[in-house]
Amino acid sequence: MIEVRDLGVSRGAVPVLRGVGFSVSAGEALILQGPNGSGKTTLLRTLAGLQPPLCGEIRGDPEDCAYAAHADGVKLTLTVAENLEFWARVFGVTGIARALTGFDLEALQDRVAGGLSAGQRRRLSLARLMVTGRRLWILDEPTVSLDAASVQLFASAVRAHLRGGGAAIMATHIDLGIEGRVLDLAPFKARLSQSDADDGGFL
Amino acid sequence: MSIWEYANPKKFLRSTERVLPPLWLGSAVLITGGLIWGFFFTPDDYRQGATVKIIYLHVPSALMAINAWFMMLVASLIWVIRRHHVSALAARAAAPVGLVMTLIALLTGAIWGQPMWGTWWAWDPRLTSFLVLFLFYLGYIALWQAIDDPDTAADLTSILCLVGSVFAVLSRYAVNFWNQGLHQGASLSLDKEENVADVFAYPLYVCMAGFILLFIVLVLYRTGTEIRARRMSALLARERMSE
Amino acid sequence: MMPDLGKYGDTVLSAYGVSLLLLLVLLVLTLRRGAKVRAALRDVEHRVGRNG
Amino acid sequence: MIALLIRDLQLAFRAGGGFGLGLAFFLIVTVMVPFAVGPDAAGLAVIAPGVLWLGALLACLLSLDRLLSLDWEDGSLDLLATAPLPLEGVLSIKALAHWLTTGLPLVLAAPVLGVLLHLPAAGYIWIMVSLLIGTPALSVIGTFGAALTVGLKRGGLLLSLLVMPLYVPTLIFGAEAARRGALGLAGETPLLMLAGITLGTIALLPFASAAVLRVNLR
Repeated sequence: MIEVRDLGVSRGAVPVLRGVGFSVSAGEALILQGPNGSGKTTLLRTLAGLQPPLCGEIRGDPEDCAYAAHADGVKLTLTVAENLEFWARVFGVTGIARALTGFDLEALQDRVAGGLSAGQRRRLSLARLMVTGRRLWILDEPTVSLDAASVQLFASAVRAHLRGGGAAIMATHIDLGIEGRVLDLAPFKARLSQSDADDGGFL
Repeated sequence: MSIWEYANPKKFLRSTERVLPPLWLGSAVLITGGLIWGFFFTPDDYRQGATVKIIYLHVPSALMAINAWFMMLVASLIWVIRRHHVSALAARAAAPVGLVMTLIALLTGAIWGQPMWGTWWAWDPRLTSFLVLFLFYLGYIALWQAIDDPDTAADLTSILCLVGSVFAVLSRYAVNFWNQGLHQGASLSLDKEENVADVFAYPLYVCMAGFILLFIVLVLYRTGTEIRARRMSALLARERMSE
Repeated sequence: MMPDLGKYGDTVLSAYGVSLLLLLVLLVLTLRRGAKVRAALRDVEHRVGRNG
Repeated sequence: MIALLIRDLQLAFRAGGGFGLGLAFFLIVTVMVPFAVGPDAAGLAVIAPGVLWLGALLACLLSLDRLLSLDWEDGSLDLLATAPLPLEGVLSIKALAHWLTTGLPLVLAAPVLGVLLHLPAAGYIWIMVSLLIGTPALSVIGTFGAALTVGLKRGGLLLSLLVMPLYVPTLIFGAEAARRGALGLAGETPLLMLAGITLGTIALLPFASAAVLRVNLR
C-alpha cells in the first residue's frame, strides 16, 4: 500500500532522518518508536504529503492516506455530529453512525465539542478517520489524553480497520496490543553528511 | 563558464572578494565626482535657481529605488525557478538598499517641492507611487525578519515580491487615474529628464552611474554577509547534530 | 569656493545633508553587520575546525 | 467544497465566531469620523464616500487575522490540506465565506452609515455598487496575506503591513467610483477598473495563496 525507500526528511532546514525504508501492505500496522525529537512527527507529515521529502521516494497514493495529527482539528463551537458530518462530506462519505459507535460517541453527538473533555475530544478526532474512507491511516500519538477504556476502543477500531483491508502507520509510546511491526527510528537519525547537497553549498 | 556558477556560495564569495575593492573605489569616485561637479560647477537654473542641484541626488536615487525592486523581482524569480540560495539572499540584501533609495527620493522630493510647489507634499502620481513602493519595501523586509527558517522565508518573500510587483504596477495606474480625477490636468510632476540641459545632464549621468555602482557594491557586499551568516548557522546546526 | 545658492541655500543643503546622512547610515550599518558576521563566522569555523 | 463553505458560515455565526465584529467596527469608525472632523454637513458630504470605503477596508482587515489562524491553531488546516480538496479551492471558499460574513454586511450597512455622514443622495447607489464589486477583492487579497502570515507569532500586525499596500488599487478605484457618483459625475470607468481588479484577483490570487500556504504548512 505504501513503500518507502531511502527516505530522508528535514525539519526546517535541518535533516533529521535519513535512509528510512519500509513497506506496509493491506492489513498491516507499523508502529514508529523513538525518543522525543527523533523525527516521528516529521516523518508522518512527509508521508501524509504535507512536506516534501529531502531525498528518497515514497511509493503510494497520497490520496489514500488519512492523517491525524497531534492537534485534534475539532471545531469547538460545532457539535460532535456536525464535526463528523463535515469531514464525511469533504471526503465524500455518507453516514457517520459507524464512526460514532466505533468511538462510543452516540450519547455525545449533539453536544458542542467545546463542552467535551480532552479525552472525549480526542475520541472525536480519531472518529474522523472512520469517515474519511481512506485505507492508510497515519496517526501521530493517537492515544494522547485517552483513558484505558478509550485506548481499548481505539485499538479495536484500528484492528477492525486492518481486518477490512486497511493499514496504519502510527507513532506511539504505549503498547496498544495491536499486532504490528515496530520500527525504531533511532538508527535512521541523520548523520553529518559530507555532501553539500542539502545545505545549498553553504558548508 | 556559465553565470550559474556564481550561484555557488563559495564561488560567489571568492569572486566578489576580488571585484569588490575596485567597485567600492569606482562608486566612491563617481558619486563624489558627480556630486562635486554638480554642486560646485554647474550654473543655477533660470527658473528653479539653485534647487536644481537637488536633481543629482533625487533622480539617481529614484532610479535605483525602482531598479532595486526590479532586481529583487528577478532574483525572486530565479529562486522560485532554479532554487539558487544566493539569489534569494541577494534579494534579501537588496531590499534595505532599495528602501533607503526610496526614502532619499521621497525626502529630496519633498525638500525640493517646498520652494517649487509651495508645499512639502503633493499627492502627485509619482510621489504617491514612491510612497506605495516604500510601503512594499517595508512589508517585504518585515516578512524576511519575521520568519526563522531561511528557506521558508525565501519562498514566502519571493511570492510576496511577485504578487507585490503586480499590485505595484496596478497602483501606479490607479494613482495616475486618481490624481487626474482630482485636479484636471494640473500636473505638478517634474519631467526634468526630457528637458534637462547638457550642463546639468553630464554631472547627472555621472551621479546615476555612481548610484548604480553603489547599489551593485552594496548588494554584493550584503549578499556576502548573508551568505556568511547562513554558512555560520549551517555550521552551528552541524555542530549540534554531531553532539 | 562655496557656490552662491541664493535664497535656496537651506533647501539645497538640507537635501544634500539628508541624502548623504541616509547613505552614510546605510553604509555604516552594512559594513558593521558585515564585519560582525565575518568575525563570528571566523570564530565558528575555527572552533569547528579544531573539533572535527 | 460546499461543506466547507457551510462549516465556515456556521462557525462564523455561532457564539464567538466573530460575525458582526467587522460590522460593529465599521459602525464605530464611521461614527468617530464626525467627532474628529467636525459636524459640518457639507464637509462630511465631501468625504463620506472615502470614509465609508476606508471604514469597510479597515473592517475587512480586522477580521483577516481569524481567517486562517483559527484553523491553524486547532490543527484543522493540516487536515484540510490532506483532504481531497485542492488547496486553491479551500482558500477560495475561505475567501468567499469571509466575504459573505464580512464584506456583504458592510455593503448593506453602508447606506445607513451614509445618512450619518450626509452622503449626497446620488451617492447611495454608487457606494453600494462599488463596495459590492470591490469587497470580494479585499477578501481574496486578505486571504493571500493571511496565508503568508499563518503560523507566525505576532502575525496580526505584519498581516496588516503586508496587505495594506496590496489594497491600494482597490481602494483608489472603489472610492473614486463612489466619489464620482456622489458628485453626480460618471463613475463607470473606475467601476470597470475595480471590477477588473476583482475578477483578476479572484482568478489568479488563490494560486499564490495556496503556494504560500503549502510553504507555511511544511
